[in-house]
Amino acid sequence: MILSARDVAVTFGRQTRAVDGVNLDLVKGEIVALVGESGCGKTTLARSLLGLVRPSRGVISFEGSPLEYSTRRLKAYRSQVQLILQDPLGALNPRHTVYDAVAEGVRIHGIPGDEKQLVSAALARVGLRPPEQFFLRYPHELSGGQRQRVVIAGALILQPRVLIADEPVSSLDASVRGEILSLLLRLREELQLTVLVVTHDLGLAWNVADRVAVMYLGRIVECGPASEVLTNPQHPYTKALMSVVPDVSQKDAIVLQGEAPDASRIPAGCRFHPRCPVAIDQCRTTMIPILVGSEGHEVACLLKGKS
Amino acid sequence: MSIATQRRRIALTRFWMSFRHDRTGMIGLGILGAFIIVAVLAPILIPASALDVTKADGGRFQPPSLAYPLGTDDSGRSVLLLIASGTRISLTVGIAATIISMVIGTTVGIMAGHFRGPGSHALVGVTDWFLVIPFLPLAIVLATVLGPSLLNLIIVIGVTSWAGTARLIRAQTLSIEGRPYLERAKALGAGNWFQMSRHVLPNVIPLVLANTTLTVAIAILSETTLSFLGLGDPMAPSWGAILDNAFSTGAVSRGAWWFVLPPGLCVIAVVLSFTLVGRAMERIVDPRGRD
Amino acid sequence: MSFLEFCDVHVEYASNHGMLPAVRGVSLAVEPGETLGIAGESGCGKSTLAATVLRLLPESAAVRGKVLIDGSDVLTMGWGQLRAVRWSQAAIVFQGAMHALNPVQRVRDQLAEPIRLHRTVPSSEVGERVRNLLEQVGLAKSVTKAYPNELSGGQRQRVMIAMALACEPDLIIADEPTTALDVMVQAQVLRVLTGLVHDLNMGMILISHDLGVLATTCDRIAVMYAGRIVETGVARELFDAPEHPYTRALAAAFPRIGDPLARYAPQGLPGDPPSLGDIPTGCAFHPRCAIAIASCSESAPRVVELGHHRTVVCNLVGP
Amino acid sequence: MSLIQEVAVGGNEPQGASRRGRSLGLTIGAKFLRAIVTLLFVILFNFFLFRMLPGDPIGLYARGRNQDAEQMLELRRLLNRPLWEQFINYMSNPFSSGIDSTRFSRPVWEMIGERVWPTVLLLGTAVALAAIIGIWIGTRSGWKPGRKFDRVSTGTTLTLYAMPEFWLGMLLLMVFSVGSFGIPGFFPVGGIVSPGVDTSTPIGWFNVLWHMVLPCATLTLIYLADYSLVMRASLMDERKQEYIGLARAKGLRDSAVRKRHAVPNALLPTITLIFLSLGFVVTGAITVETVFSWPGLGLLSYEALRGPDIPLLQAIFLLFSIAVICANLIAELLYVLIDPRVRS
Repeated sequence: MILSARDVAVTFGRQTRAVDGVNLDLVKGEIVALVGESGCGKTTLARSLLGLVRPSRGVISFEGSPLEYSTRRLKAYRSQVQLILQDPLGALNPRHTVYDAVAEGVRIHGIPGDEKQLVSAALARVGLRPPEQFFLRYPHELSGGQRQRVVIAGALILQPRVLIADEPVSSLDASVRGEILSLLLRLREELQLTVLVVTHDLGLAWNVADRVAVMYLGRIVECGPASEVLTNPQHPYTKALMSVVPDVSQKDAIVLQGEAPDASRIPAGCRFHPRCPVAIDQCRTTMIPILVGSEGHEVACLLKGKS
Repeated sequence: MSIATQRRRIALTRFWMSFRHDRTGMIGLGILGAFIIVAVLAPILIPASALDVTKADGGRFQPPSLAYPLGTDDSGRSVLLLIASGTRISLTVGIAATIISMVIGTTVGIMAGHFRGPGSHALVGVTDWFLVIPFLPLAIVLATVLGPSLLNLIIVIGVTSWAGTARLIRAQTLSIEGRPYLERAKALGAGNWFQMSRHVLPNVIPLVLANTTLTVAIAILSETTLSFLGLGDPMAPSWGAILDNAFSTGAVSRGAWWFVLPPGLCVIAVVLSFTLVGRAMERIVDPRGRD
Repeated sequence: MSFLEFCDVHVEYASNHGMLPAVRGVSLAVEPGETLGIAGESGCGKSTLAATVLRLLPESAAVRGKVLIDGSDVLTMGWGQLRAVRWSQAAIVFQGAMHALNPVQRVRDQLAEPIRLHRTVPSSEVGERVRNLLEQVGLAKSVTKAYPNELSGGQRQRVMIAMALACEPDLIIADEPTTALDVMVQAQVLRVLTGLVHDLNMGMILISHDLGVLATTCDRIAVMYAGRIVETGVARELFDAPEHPYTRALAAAFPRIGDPLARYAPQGLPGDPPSLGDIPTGCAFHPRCAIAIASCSESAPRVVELGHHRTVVCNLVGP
Repeated sequence: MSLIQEVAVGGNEPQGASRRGRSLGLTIGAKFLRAIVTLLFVILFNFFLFRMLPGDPIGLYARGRNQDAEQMLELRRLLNRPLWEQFINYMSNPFSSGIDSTRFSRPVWEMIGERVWPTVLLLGTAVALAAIIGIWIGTRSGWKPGRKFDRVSTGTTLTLYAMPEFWLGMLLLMVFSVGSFGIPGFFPVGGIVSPGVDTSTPIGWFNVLWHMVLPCATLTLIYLADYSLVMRASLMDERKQEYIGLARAKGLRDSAVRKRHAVPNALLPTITLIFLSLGFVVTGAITVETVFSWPGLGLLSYEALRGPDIPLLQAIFLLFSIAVICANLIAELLYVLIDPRVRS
């Protein structure tokens, strides 16, 4: 286990509980997909794993030792766990060249060695060859796929152990998407990287993830091996999510009513019950325990197994 | 480092290429160049005696002639030479005051935009206060209390005019703070200083520069107004002070247009050209203008 | 007769680097009551093509060819006639409902505007009609008094759909109507949209980058690449058995969950879509094509009719 | 100050996050509170500026003049009392600060009271005219930028924007009152009314109007430059918005798109900025009233300045500040009431 969240909660203001008790373990060398609608707290959870927000409850631990929030410790931590953002154009400073963008981590952490060589190597690793050709380009002169590769190179130059990728391909063209996902798979092979992919796209999870965790309103409601969760979903919410993936072979889509729920007004009992198509009276009142978030297939539902 | 200089050169060249195609901006730059040459050469070409009331050799309020192309003032000095030497003072006050204003405005703006908490709130409060308070009455009170001198004039204009810049820079900083690349820098481990100096500052600098030229225009106008009200240095008459002199010696009722018209036209030319250059720069650097 | 017909439409944008071709010769028809999907990636010209229908392109765009609505050419129409066609014969559901609604007008007034303008119903019944429209798209009456910023993304998109229906047009053009929305809300909005279009027997052009969305909602699909149509066909057939290498890549980009072939094998294309100023010669797709041969870079691809509405523009496919 | 920059800022300010969830009443209350705090700071500034500056405040007070010895003694007693006592005394009437006008030896608030109405009349008329004309010009040039009307009007307004207002006043005075370049002097040289004319009669009103033409024209020209540039920038911003495209798609005529959608939306920030610009309006009043001897607060400031009459100057500064703070408050409240985006 390389990175783990234990009973983590993140509160904004007085009421908004964006993440409300989550357990999640990342094992070395695996790719985990964290899936859910926007506003379900998946990005906030990712940010707290990076140490960018401090949980109001619970512990994040890296290689067994809990994360400390002193400036110096955080800085050291950040060379180990790196972030890849959704919109590569926004993630690159428009006034910095590719070289500057990739070298940034080296400069911040004062990594020894020839900067130029390190940058070249990082660019080559993500498939931008020959690297020298890209040094003086600006982000707006690159294509979407190239930009995302630059962002990944900037993260890899610190030789991190864990990558956290927040919707890494959702702003890219469909034809480029596969190339970036293949790159993630290749990096996992070559560098034994552990990757957490935050996404709303179940197809992506099927493409790359070993394990899937489905989040709803601040909690993980179902998690387990991707092949099991995605082919045999147990939680009604996962079933609904699966059914609306545009796919001609599906017949009956379970379209849930209403908008994404509000994290400042979490319902009692099972938090999914107001939108759940199969809810029974007990669901309104019975508390559902937090999932362990480890390797097995777990479901946070009163009715699991019966249907 | 060669890559950094190379990059800077590329950026500068690109900026100049865009600016060169902006017709009004280039006209402004041309006019400005002419005035700057006059300002630099004035003390060399104009003998001190020409500006001395006691040594003036022309008649009172003489209309333009060959010897005095723009006529004479109430004490017989050449209006042309007065204006030429006033150029230096008007430009100096305008630019010096702007530097003060920009340094305060940019620092306050970036700090107020980058940090959170009570300190930032206090900075925003002070900025808002200076924005709300009417400029000229405040400047008059300050200048009166400090006494008339060139340095005080610069300080008063600088200290009363930074708030607009601070607000602009704060807004820009806030919008940069919200961009993903700052999040990425934080995730890479960058501290406050690194974030502000490497990401925020380079992205606000072009806006600061465009804003600077616009602020110079306003500072020169402010200087003219304050000098007209008699708050300038009586020993170093700027264009505003010349107009004050013209007004208080009755040039208007005498119809001495050569004493009134030219200083005002100079103010317009300089302020307008600063405005044109500033607007052209703004068009090039304004992130909203592109894509 | 087709309700809408594009005949060899070309669109070029004026820029500092000369004219940039966005649409390069598109011919396409929409039958009355038919839903046509246009698929393609950003910059392939699909939105530009849609904007020609109501002549909504910016002044920097030059359009050639014919766009026939009910037999009359939109591109050469007088302004008066064009205004009469706009919204009453063809209406648009814009992409970003946040910016497409006037932020300082109430929903009610914005919905009533086209109804009053085209005198769809007597003015005494406009209020009634507005309430009906909102009901049709599944919104509460209270929404009439709301301002756009008080609504959620999904609600705004429903308002946009209600507005498009306001004058009972024969054709609705929906340009990426669900791009900014969440999966579940996307499903809700698509369901409302396709349901109404079907019930009211309207024609629709649905534009999307997601071939899966189009395959589930459209009758027919046209795939665009670099300003040209590369493949057309009946939706299911095209999605199940794509012929053009580009369509194949698009279809594989969104894998079927459960398909063992897609597990740990995301499919993509090398390279990037071409920029408008730099479209490859011959077949524009050849630099990224897995099966391209030397001649693809020289000769323009031919149009192959495969029967039953199926055409592919490729030199290497078909008989 | 430059209003044009303000428009540019408005677009960038991230809205919502901090405002969301706050009720309308609370928002309005917060704005009132801020206005009061701002005012308090003006008063504090006034109080301390006089007492804390290096040097002898009494010397400053009496700069360059012989003073009544008894009055000076009184003043010295006042300034020797503890600071908090002085402050309480000051707060009881911030306008007079317990010190009479040095120049006129009268309570300053009495003198100010006489001068308020001419200024209100002059500025009110000029701002109203400038707003109407400026918005019209800005609308016409901003809707079709780059056309001839736009090029000519933008050139003119930028020149007016660069012009010292008192200089324009001096020129108008020289040409139309004194008479130059063959034009007979037509308008009065200054003042608000001819000597001996009773201002309570219709003839008197006409006389006042006649005196007002030139100063009012000067101010109107200067202000309209600013207002039209703001309206132009604001309208050009609106033109790019997508809802304008939607309005066209609905089949609206160009003129209807402009009148129903673009102009009303562009007017929102413009009108607010007109209210916010009172500080800039006041600047014009001081110099232009001086040039035309218009007996308002501006001329009074000039007279106080030439003294220098510091108690009077501070009182005028306070009054102008109150006016500007109130105008700001009104502008912000208007915005909250008109623009639904701010409200929710």
